[in-house]
Amino acid sequence: MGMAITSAQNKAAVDAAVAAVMDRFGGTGIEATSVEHSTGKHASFLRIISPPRQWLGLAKFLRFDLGVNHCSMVTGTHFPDGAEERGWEVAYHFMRMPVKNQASGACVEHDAATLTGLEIPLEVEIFIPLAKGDSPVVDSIQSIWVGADWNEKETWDLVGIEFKGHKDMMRVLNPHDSPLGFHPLQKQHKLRYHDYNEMYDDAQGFERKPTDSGLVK
Amino acid sequence: MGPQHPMTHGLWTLRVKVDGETVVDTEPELGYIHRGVEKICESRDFTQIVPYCDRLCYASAMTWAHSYCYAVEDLLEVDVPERAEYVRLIAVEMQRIASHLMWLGAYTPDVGNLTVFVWCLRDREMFLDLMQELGGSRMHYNFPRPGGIKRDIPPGFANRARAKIALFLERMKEYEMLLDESTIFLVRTQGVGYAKAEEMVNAGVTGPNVRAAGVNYDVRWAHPYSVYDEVDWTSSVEKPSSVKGADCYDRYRVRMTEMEESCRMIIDALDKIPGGSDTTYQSGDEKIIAKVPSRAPEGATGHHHFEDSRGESMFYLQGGGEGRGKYPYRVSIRSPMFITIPFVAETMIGYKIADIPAIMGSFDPCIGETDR
Amino acid sequence: MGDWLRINDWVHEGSLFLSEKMMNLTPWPGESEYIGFFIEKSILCGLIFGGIMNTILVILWMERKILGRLMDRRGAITSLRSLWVGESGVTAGPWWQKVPYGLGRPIGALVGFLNKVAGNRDEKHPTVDRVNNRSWHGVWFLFPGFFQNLADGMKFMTKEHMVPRKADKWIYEIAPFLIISSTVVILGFIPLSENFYAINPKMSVLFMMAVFGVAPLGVFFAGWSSNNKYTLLGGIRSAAQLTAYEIPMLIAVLGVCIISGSFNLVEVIEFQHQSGSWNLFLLPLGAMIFLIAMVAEVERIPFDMPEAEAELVEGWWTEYGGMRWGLMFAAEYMRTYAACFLFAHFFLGGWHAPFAGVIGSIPWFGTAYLLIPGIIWTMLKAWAIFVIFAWLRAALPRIRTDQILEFGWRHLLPLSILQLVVAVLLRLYVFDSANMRDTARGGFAWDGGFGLFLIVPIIVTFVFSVLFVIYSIDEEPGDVGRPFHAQTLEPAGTHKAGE
Amino acid sequence: MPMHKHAKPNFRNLFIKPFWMTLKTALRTFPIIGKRFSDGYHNKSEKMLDAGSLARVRGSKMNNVGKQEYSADRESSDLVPTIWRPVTIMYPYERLEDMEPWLFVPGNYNGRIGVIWETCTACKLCVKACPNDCLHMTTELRVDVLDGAEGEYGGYGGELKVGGWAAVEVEGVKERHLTRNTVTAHDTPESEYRFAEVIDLSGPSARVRWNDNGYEEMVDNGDLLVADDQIVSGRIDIGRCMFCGLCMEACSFTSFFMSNEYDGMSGFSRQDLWFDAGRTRVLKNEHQEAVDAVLAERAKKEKEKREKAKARAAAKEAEA
Repeated sequence: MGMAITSAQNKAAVDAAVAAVMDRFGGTGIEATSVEHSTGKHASFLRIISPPRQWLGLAKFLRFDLGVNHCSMVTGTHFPDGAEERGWEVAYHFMRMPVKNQASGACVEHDAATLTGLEIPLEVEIFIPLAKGDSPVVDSIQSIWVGADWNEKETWDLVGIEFKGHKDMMRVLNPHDSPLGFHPLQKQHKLRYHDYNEMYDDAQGFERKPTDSGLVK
Repeated sequence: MGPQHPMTHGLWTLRVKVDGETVVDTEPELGYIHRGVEKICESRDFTQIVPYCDRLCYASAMTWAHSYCYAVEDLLEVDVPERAEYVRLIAVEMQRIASHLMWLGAYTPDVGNLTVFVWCLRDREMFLDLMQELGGSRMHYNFPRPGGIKRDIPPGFANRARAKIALFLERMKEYEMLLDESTIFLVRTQGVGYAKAEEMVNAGVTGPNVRAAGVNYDVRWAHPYSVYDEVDWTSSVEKPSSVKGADCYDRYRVRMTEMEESCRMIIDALDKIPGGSDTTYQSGDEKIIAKVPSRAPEGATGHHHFEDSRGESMFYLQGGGEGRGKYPYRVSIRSPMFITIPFVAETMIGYKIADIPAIMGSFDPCIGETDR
Repeated sequence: MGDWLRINDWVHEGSLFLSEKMMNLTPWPGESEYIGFFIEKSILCGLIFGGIMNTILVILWMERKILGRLMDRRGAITSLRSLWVGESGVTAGPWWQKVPYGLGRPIGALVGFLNKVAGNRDEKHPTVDRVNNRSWHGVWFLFPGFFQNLADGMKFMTKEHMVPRKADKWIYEIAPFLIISSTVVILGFIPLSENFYAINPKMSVLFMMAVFGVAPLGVFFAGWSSNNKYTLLGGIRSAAQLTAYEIPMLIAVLGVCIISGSFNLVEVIEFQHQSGSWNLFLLPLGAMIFLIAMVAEVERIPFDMPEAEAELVEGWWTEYGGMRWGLMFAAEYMRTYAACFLFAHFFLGGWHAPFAGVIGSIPWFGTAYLLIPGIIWTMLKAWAIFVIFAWLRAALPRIRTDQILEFGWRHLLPLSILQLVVAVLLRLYVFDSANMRDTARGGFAWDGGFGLFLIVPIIVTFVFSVLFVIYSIDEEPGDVGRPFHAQTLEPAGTHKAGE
Repeated sequence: MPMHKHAKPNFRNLFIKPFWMTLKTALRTFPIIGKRFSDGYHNKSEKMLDAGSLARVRGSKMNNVGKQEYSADRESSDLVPTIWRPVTIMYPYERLEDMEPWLFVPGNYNGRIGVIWETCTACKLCVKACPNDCLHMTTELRVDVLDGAEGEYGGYGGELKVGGWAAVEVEGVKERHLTRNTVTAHDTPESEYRFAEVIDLSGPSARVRWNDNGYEEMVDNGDLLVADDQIVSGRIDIGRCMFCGLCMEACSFTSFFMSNEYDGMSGFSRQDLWFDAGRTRVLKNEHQEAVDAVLAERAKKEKEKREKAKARAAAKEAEA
């Protein structure tokens, strides 16, 4: 039998985390809830919706008090048709891993059934809605999780959300000489579709290229 | 070094500053094969995205498609039939073996031995063949579907899988004889490329690379999904050789044991699969695929952490895209290697030029998923 | 014994005869000796170089086939005939008909015969049919792939010659020729048989080793002049490595020369015949050192750091293309081949048949055995050594630069001095030159019965075999610890496991 | 956690172990010597073939695979019997489907696209399913096999009319199709029909203008088949196709499938990879079964319909 975290453990950990967050940040606009996955084992995870003002404090609390040590992903979404206060949204996914540096020749073999408290792996999802506008800004957590560094670079590169306090921000996936303000995952950029005729008239694309050069569609 | 360089295992550049033979500073440069998969997915419906996810990583197509499918099931609120979960487990673990074999095959030429490369590709062929039986193609299988699987295991598959795994387990001993018991391989990999567990986790490195540092952490038990709690396996951990963390040899060992564990899992899953491994259900049978709504409402989100061959992969999906939710509004992909490569680049500082391929290779880079 | 195939003598007499006849027709009959010398050397050089260059094909083919087996795959079995498939998959057809004067007809007949006998031509399969002219290519008895390198060479010839813009053009052009010419010169000193060599100076061993050391200079030139970081690193690595391994190799060779009492290669071989025992059994340590150092000298795995393809792409020859690259490649294999010959000559008794004394004394069979020409034995021994080279390549990974140098300076050098001492002792107290005499039966080890001369090699071989076995079984069973580290951040030797 | 016994980097491991391992591998490639080093697992023939694949393989032309012993990593080949373990299939002399037939079960392998255009209803499900937009529906001039079918419950038929299209079956094409190698063919198969425009229908022989050469000719009415230029057809850009098989799954009829062939999809330009209906269609010899099935289905429906109508009429009569 493969070992696994039981749903009771999972539930307890998430509930404890919800209580801790609400205890610390209750009344600041931060909402923490316990949400169930809607498939598979229906495991619970911690979902926090936080205003951008509170984000850095919340992040430090998560990292140093709740032991959330792994920044899995940073994602931005552009909602051009959304509400005024939610024109952009940054989604963070964190994990708590019971990981400690090992002495030489030693290894931790967690017995999943005996894990308690802060040792139980925890999934965290955090949404930070940002107001509509051309320059969405959110605080960088690069200094708290090193793993957020390149995630934030990617989010800025593709979605265009700025991270305040991020050192060494640069293009990672787009070409380094992409024009300023070009972020392909923003919704005003539509996928260019080579329709049937275009494709068949100029299969090799020779005629398209000169007109395309220098243009960003 | 790069973008065309044997060390890169793909297409990226590592700017290296050297002092004689010693590496002083490094800087990775990615994005050479950025295809915009996330943008493309915004105009494809949920089934059409699956073949694109296959193409995220050519060495580990099956796991990426599954990673997507679990996330989209979370979005669409679908429960997968149990038999489908078992078949998925078998497929994913086979892909893990194939991917690790590809890694080993790419890694040993990095330290100078071409023999193991040829052997690995020879044995990988067995598993590619098995997955071809499932998916119908050799590399990009398009096998899982939101809600289940495309088709059931074909007749005779279980026999062949057992025979091939029995042979492969014997072959593992040969690899160990040629590598673990070869002094030159040991001196090339031991004591090189130390990485500590906590630093790795903080930097976002996951999967076998963290387990090599002596920490038993695996998404498969920590955030259980599929039927990993029902089959017989233990996650493979390596004792690090030093307080400085795991070296290249540890990472090599952890992947070797992981392959053995995957073999165990497949055999066990073939025994325990509900309905038996000899029966074959028709495609579209409710035993292997559940009914799935084709639209996701606006505001719905789905995500799923998944243990890929290279670490924790994740898809984050938002519903309510074009076509009244027929397409996802936003697809976001977490690639384990995208975060790992900058970390590895820093790890290399202080070692020799000859260690660059040895260290980089030991983290198993895959640029297809990195650049997306 | 004596080699009945006295090629040198025949060529000598023939050319003298020829030149005398020729010069008698001219006003300067007295000069015939010089002209004869010129003719003789030209013919001999042609024979020797031609023989060795052509048998390099065997080396390359052997390597591919052996590696194929060791790596559990088939080697390439395409051959020169793959060139006959033209553009767009169109077969060139019976090209031999286009050869003027019907000279190609035998080829046509041969191809027709092979297609008929061994081909698997299948009209139903156009893809097979398209390449039908070589449908027999996989037949084992035709040595599939033997001429692949010839085909490769032809391809190199047709390739463009490119010089990088910022390269140092003169040196860039000179370097390959420096390498290849110095390599070819070595071949001139290698006797293929007792009476078959291009030149045999008194100090041929010294001269050969000196010439062997010129190529690294060319390597360094090539690496520097290409103006590329990889080539530069490769060149520097090559220089460091070759220096480190040249010294133990020279000392190992010195040991051989001391025990033989001569710097002449022919006399070194004659000593092995006279003493009745190969140097391999007298100086096993020297043989080992020589082999390892030679692998490093010719830059093959596990010592191929200068052209480590994982990090330096192709090392010092990255920038070369076309036939210049082909020449370097050929030079590398020529050096390897020369190394095989040298090992055979220094340690395996050269052209003398193994156990000539024992087997030779068998009536009938022994006589026939001794009639096998020395050239064949030389070739067989060299090829056998090459098998080890190829085997090394399949079995071992590459060592890092610092480890290579450390191994060379700290292990090989002391060991080579040890073996020098052994050689001196053996020469002083056992193999005294006063005892030397040549007999048909293979030297005095056999003549002297079970005397000292027979016992010494047996004892030495036994001692080294025992050492070998002891070193081979010293692993503690059940040891799961990690005993060894090659930590590069700290000075070698200061790091302890588990800290 | 069982751990591998780490070896020491000592003399033994410097040379002996790796040398011995590679030597063992090399010796195994020779059958006679190799048996001694096989460790009890090598070349052990396993039950790799199920009955279905075995039956399928027996008809293979290239290799006598029925006699071959199969092992986990395909260990024998007819081409070079002296060597064990052809890890590489010597394509085109050997083909993978002969060595490992179970990989190429019809319907399970995503090979070259094949369409039975005769049964296609132009529902465009496949076009919608294609993630890459490489399928395009068009129309073409063809004989309508379904509607032109004869028999009591045959198709609605079309009628020859002036200005319309007609076709004449070309002799010998079907026989040539029988010998055509669909596995490796890179060209469009020969058309079974010769098409013509109908100019005059007044006599027993019709006057038609051939499409291929433009000449007018008198043809016996009985030889003419009805053709139409508005029949559904499709174009596939196989250069864009990623062989995901979603189109095949989307097809709710028996028209669209992916064949087992992986040859015949190469060309020298991208235009060569635009397959029109001629390249993808399934030849008559093979599609007739599917067409018959559809016809039978239609006939059944038609029969039921007529019976119902009859019954209704009878009921009405009875009422009246």
